[in-house]
Amino acid sequence: MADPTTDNRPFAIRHYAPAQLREALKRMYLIRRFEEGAEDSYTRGMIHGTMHLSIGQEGSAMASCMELTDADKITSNHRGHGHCIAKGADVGRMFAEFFGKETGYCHGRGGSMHIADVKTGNLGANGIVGGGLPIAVGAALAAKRLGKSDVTVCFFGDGANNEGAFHESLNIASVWKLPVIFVCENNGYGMSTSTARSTAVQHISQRAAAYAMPGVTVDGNDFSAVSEALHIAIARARAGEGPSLVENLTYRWRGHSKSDRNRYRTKDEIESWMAKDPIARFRADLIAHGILDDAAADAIAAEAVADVQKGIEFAKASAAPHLSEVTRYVYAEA
Amino acid sequence: MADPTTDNRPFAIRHYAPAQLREALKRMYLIRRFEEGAEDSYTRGMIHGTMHLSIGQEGSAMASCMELTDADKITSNHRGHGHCIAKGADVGRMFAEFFGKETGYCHGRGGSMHIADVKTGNLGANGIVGGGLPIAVGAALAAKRLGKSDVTVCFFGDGANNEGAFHESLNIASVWKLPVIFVCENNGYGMSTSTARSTAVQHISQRAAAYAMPGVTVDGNDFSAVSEALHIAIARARAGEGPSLVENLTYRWRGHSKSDRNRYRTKDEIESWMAKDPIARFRADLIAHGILDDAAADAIAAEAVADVQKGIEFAKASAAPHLSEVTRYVYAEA
Amino acid sequence: MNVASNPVTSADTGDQRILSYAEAIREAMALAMQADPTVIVMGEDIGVYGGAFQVTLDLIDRFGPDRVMDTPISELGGAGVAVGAALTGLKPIFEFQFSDFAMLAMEQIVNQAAKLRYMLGGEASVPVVFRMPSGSGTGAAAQHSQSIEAWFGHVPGLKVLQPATPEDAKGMLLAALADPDPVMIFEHKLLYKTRGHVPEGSYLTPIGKALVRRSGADLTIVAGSIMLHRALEAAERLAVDGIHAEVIDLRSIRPIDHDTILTSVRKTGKLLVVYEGVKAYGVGAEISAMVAESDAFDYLDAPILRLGAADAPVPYNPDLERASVPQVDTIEAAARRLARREV
Amino acid sequence: MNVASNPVTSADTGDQRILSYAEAIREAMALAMQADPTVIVMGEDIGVYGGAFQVTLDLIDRFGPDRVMDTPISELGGAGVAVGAALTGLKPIFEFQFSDFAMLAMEQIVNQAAKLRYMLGGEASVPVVFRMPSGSGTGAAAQHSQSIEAWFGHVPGLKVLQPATPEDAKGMLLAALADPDPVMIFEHKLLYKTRGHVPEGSYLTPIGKALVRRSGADLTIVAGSIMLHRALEAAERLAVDGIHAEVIDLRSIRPIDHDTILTSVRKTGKLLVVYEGVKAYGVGAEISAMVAESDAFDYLDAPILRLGAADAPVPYNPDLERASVPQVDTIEAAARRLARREV
Ligand SMILES: Cc1ncc(C[n+]2csc(CCOP(=O)(O)OP(=O)(O)O)c2C)c(N)n1
Ligand SMILES: Cc1ncc(C[n+]2csc(CCOP(=O)(O)OP(=O)(O)O)c2C)c(N)n1
Ligand SMILES: [Mg+2]
Ligand SMILES: [Mg+2]
Repeated sequence: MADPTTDNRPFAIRHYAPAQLREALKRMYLIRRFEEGAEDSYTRGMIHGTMHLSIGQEGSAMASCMELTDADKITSNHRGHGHCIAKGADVGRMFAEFFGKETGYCHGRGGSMHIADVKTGNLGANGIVGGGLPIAVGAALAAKRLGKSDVTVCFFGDGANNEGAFHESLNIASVWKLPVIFVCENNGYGMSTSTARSTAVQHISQRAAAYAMPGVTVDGNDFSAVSEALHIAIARARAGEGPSLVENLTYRWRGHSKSDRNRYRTKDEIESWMAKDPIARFRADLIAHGILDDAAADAIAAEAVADVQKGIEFAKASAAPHLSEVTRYVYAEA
Repeated sequence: MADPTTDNRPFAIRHYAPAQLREALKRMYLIRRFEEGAEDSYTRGMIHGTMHLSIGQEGSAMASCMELTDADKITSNHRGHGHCIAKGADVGRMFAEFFGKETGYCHGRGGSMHIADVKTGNLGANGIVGGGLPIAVGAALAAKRLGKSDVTVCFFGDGANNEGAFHESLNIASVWKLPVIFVCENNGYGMSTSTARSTAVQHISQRAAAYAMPGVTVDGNDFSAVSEALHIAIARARAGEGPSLVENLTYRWRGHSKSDRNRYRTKDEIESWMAKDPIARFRADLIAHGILDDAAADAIAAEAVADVQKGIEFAKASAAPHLSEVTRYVYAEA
Repeated sequence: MNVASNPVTSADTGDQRILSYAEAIREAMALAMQADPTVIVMGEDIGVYGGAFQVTLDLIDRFGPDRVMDTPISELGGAGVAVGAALTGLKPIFEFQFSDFAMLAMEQIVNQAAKLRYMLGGEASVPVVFRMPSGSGTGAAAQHSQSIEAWFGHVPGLKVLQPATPEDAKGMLLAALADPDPVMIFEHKLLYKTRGHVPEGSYLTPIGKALVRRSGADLTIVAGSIMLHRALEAAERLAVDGIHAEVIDLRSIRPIDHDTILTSVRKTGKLLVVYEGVKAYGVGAEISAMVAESDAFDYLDAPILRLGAADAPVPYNPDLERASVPQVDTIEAAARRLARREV
Repeated sequence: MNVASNPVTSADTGDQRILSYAEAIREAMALAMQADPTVIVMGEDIGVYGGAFQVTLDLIDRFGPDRVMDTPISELGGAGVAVGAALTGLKPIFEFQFSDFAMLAMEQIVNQAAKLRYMLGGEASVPVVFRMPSGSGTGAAAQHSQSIEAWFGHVPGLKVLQPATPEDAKGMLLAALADPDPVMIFEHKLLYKTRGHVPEGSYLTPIGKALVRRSGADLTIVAGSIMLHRALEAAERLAVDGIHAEVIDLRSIRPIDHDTILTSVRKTGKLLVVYEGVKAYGVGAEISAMVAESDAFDYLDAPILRLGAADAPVPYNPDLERASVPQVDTIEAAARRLARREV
C-alpha cells in the first residue's frame, strides 16, 4: 500500500494490488454481461417471472465488496445480481437458478429475487424491500458473539430507507455497536417514486445522525470513492466501533423490472446517466494509471463474455427439479 | 395576549387567559386524583387487568392540549389517562370504563388501555407501542383533504421512538406536509429499558432532522415551556407548513404498570423527580404571577377530589354490559 | 338457481359491455371518487406508474395527486395512515402492491382497523378498503405469490372478499366502499386481464353471499377467485362423463355464506373445497369444518375433500409452481374420486 | 395409552420435582445456555425486569447481558436480528412480550424465517425459537389477549407448539432448540404459575406428537394449552354421569399428529375440538377438516363440534372476557350434547 500523503492517485489505485483491480474490472464486466444475458434469456422465454437489472450500478456493487472475504457476509435486495457476482458467485449457477434448474444456487426454488450464495457469504437477495436489513444486523451480532472479526455489508435501495425495518435496524446496530455497514444504493427512485417524493431528506446519509453513526454520500459510479468509503466503514466495524451508513449515488439504466414503462422519468435523464457508465470510467482510470492497457482490458471484457456464454450453456444443460420434490427443502432433511 | 417583547413573564402566563390557566390547573389535579383513584380502585379489586399511570407527567399532557379544540384530534398511548382528561373527557365515564361498565367511554369493551373520547377529539389510547403514530398522520391527512384547519397531536413515549412506525409516520407526515405534532413524552424508560440502552441518540428530538422537521426538547414538567413549544408547532401545522416533533422530558413516579418491581432504577432517582412535581410547580407559578391565590388553588384541588369521588360513584352505580352482547360493536349495526 | 344467470365469462356481443377485471376495479374506483369526494386511493406506485398491475392506470390524471397518492415504501405507516384517515372522515382505498407485503402492516390491519370499533364500544368507524393483489402463477416466487386470505378470515371486525369475475370485482369494491367497516379484497393477479360482462354505473355486490355458478346434483365444489374458473372447467370435463358438479363461487371469506353452501351439500351429499392458499389451516378448513358441524353432516355420503397448495412456499421454477397449487387436472381427479366415493 | 402415564398435575410429594410452567421454561433456557454457547435470549425487558411474565428472571445474572439481551421496542427489527443471527451461527430464543406484538414482525417470521431454507434450496438454516406469551383471561383487552397460533399453522417452514404442562413447556423448548428450523412456542399466560412435575436435566418433548391425557370411549376432545385443563375438568364432570371422554392434548399445531387424533376418533366416533382462538378459521377448523377428509370420517357418528372464541376481539370487562372463550361449563355442555347426539 502506497503512502497516501505523498501519493496523489485515487484511493483504489493506491490501495489495491493491480491484480485485484483487474479482477474487479472483470467482475464488473461479468455483472453487465450477465444481466444482458439474463435479459436476452428472458426475452427468449428461458426465464420466467420478473427481474430487476442493476445495469449502470456495477461500480457500487463491486467497489463495496472489495475488502470482503468469504467469511464476511452480505445481504442483498431484489436488485441483487451485481452484489452476488461481486461477492464471488459463479454465473453458471446463477443462470441455472434463473432457468429454474436443480443446479442453481437455490435449486430452482428461489430465482432472481432470492439469488444467494451462502458459501461466498451472500445470505441472499430479498423480495421484501427492507427485508435484509435486520438480517444483516443479526449476522453482525452473530459475528460479534462468536468472536469473529467478520463484517456484514447490507445492500438496500433509497426506497427501502423509508421502511420501518431501516429505522429499527440502524438503531439496534448502533446501540449494540455491531460490525455492519449499511450501503444504500440511491438510484433516485423506488420503482416510480423519486426520493424527493418519498423521502423527507435529500440524502439518505443525513439519516445516519439519527442513529449516531457516520453517514457519507459518495458518487456511486466512482469505484474509488465507493471503495474508500467502504474501506473506512469496514475498518471501523472490524475495530468494534460499530456501524456506518454509506450512500452510493447511482442510477439504473433499465426500468424497475420487466414491466416498467418508464413513465416517471425522461429519456434525457436516462441518457445523461448512461454517459456516466461506471465500468467505462473504472476501465479508463485503470488504463490512465497504468494498471492495464486497452488490449488487456478488451481481453478481460472478452473473458466476461465467454464466462457468460459458458454459464448459459451450463444452465441450459442442467436438469430441472423433480416435480415430486415440491416440498423438498421446506424443512431440514432428517 | 401581552406583548412578548416587553413582558418578561413565562409564555403560558402571558399567553393564556387566567380562566384558562385555572382550568388547566384543575385538569392537572383531576389527572392526578383520577389516577390515584384508579390505583385505589384497582387495589380494591374494582378494576382488573393492568394500568399505566402517568402520575408525574401531568404537565406534559395538559400543556400539550392547551390550544386544541374538540375538532382537533389527539392519539394517545397506553399511558393515556392524562391525555384523555387534558383533552376534556369526563372522569365519571372514564371510571365507568375502567370498571367495565356499559356507560364507560368504550362501553366496557376497552378499559384503560383503549380509553378514548371521540367527541372531544381523543381517538384513543393504544395498547400497541407506536400504534397511534400512523393513525395520527391519517387524521392529519383527513383534516387537510377535508379543508379543515384542525391539527392532530400524537402522544407517544421514548420507547415508541424505536418502532418502525415512528420512522414511517414522521417521514410520511413530512413529505406530505401534514398538520400533526408528534409529542414524545420521554420519561427516561420504555418499561425497564432506559433510553441510553434503547436509543442511539441522546434526545429523541435529534431524530427530527432525519425528517426535515423542527425538533425541540423541553422540560416536560415546565407547563409554560411545553405549551410554548406546542404553540409554535400548532401554529406551523395550522399554517400548512407541516409537522413538528416536540420532546417533553418528564418522569413517571409509579412503576411501568401494576406488575413493575422497579428493579431498573433507584429510589434516589425516583425521589429526585418527585421533587420536580409539575403540578406543584405550575400552581406555584400561577400564584407567583397572581393568577390565583393559595386558597383558590386549594379550592380547585378540592374540586378535583370531589369530581373524582362523584365519578367513582357514577361508575359504581352503572350497569355492566349484558353477557349476551359480547359480539356487539364488532361491526356496525344494520 | 340457474347457471345461465351467473355467467363467469361473456362473449363480446351486443348489449353486453365487456371489461377486464382490472378495468372493472378501476371503473369502481373512478365511480366512487366521482360520487364521493372523501374517497381517496393510496399505495405504492399507483400514480403515474399506474400500479404494479396497472389497475390504477390514469386515475391520477383524472383525480390528481391529492386523491391518488403514491406513498413511500412504508406499508405499516401507509396502511396506518389509511386507518387514521378512515377514522376521521375519509374513505381510503389502500393498495398493497402485493398482498404479501401486508405482513408488514398486520398490526394496523388486525390490531387497529379490525378492532377499533369494538375497543371504542361502537363510537368509531373505520371505513377503509384494502386491495390485495394475490396468488401465484407469475414466477415471482415465495415472497410475491402468497394467498394469505385465511388469516384475515380469522379476524373479527374485518370483511374479506374474493372476486372471481370482473362484474364482482367492480361490485365488491363498491360494496366495500359503502360498508362502514374495514374490508379486504383479495384480487387474483392472474385474473386482472380476464374479461367479462360488467354492468354500467354503480351497483353493489352483496357482501357475504356465495353464488352457485353451475348447478349439479352429484357433488358440490366450493371455490373462489381463480379456483372458481379451474373448478368450472373441471366440472365441464366431468359432465362429459355424466358427473354433475355443483360449483359454488365462495366470494366472501368473512362472513361465509353458510346457507348457500349447506343447501348445496344437503342436495349433493359430497363436498370438495378448492383454494389456492396452503392446505393446512386454509380457507377450505373452515368451509369443511362449518359443514361438518352443521346439520348437513347427516347428508354427507363421503369425506369432505380439500385441495389446497402444497405444504411449501411457492417455488420459482414454473413447473414446480404449477404443481404446487390446484389445477384443472387435479380438481377434476379429486372430484372424480369423490363422486365415485373412492376416498 | 394410559391416563396415569400422562398426568397434567402432580402432587408435591417424594421424588417428584415440582416447578411452575414459567420456571420450567426458564430451566430449559438455562440448561441450553449452559450446554451451548451459541444460545442467546433476546426480547423486550427480559433482562433486569425478568420479562413481562418473569419467565427470564435471573437469567441475566447468570449469563450476562451479552447473552440475555434487552432489545429496543422494535419487534420487526428484533425478530429479524434473531433470524439473521440464526442464519449465521447463533441459536436465538426470541421472546415477544405478548404474542400480539408478533404482528409487527410477521414479515420476518413468515417471509424470512419460514421461507429462507426453501428459497435458498436447502443451503441455509434458521434455527430460531420464538416464544409467544398468549391468550386471554388477564383483563388486558383486545390487543394483549389474542390467540393467533392458527395463522402460523398455515405457514410451511414453521413448527408451532403449544405446551399445556410445565414438563412439556421445558421439553418443547429444548426440542425447539435442537431443531434446525424455526419453531414458535405459544405459552399461555394463565399457565405460567401453574405447577407440575418436571424431570431434571435435558430431555426433548417430541415435536409433532399429540398425547392422550385421558382415555375414554364415548367421545374425543382435542384441546391444547389451557383448554386441555378445562377439557379435562369437563371430562371429569362428565364421567360422573357415565360419559367417558378421551381427551387429547394437541401439543403441536404444525405439524399435526394425525395418527393420534384419528385413532381416537375411530374409537369414539365423536369429536369435539376446543381452542381459545376465534372459532372461524381457527385451529379447530383444521383438526375438524383433517378428520372429515380422512378414513375416520366413516367412523363418525355425529357432527364434529368446535368450541372457539366468540366472533369478537377480546373484551375488557372480565365477565365478557370470560364469556368470550370456552370455559369448563361450555365444554361440558357441548360434550354432553355431542355424547347424546343432540347436535
Ligand atoms: C415490502 C415491499 N414493498 C414493496 C415492494 C415492491 N417493490 C419492489 S422493489 C421496489 C422499489 C424499491 O426501491 P429501492 O429500494 O430504491 O430499490 P431499487 O429498485 O431502486 O434498486 C418496490 C416498491 C416489495 N418488494 N416489498
Ligand atoms: C408493539 C408493542 N411492544 C411492546 C409493548 C409492551 N409495552 C407496553 S408499554 C411499553 C413501554 C413503552 O415505553 P414508552 O414508549 O417510553 O412509554 P412509557 O411507558 O414510558 O410511557 C412496552 C414495552 C406493547 N404494548 N406494544
Ligand atoms: Mg432506488
Ligand atoms: Mg418511556
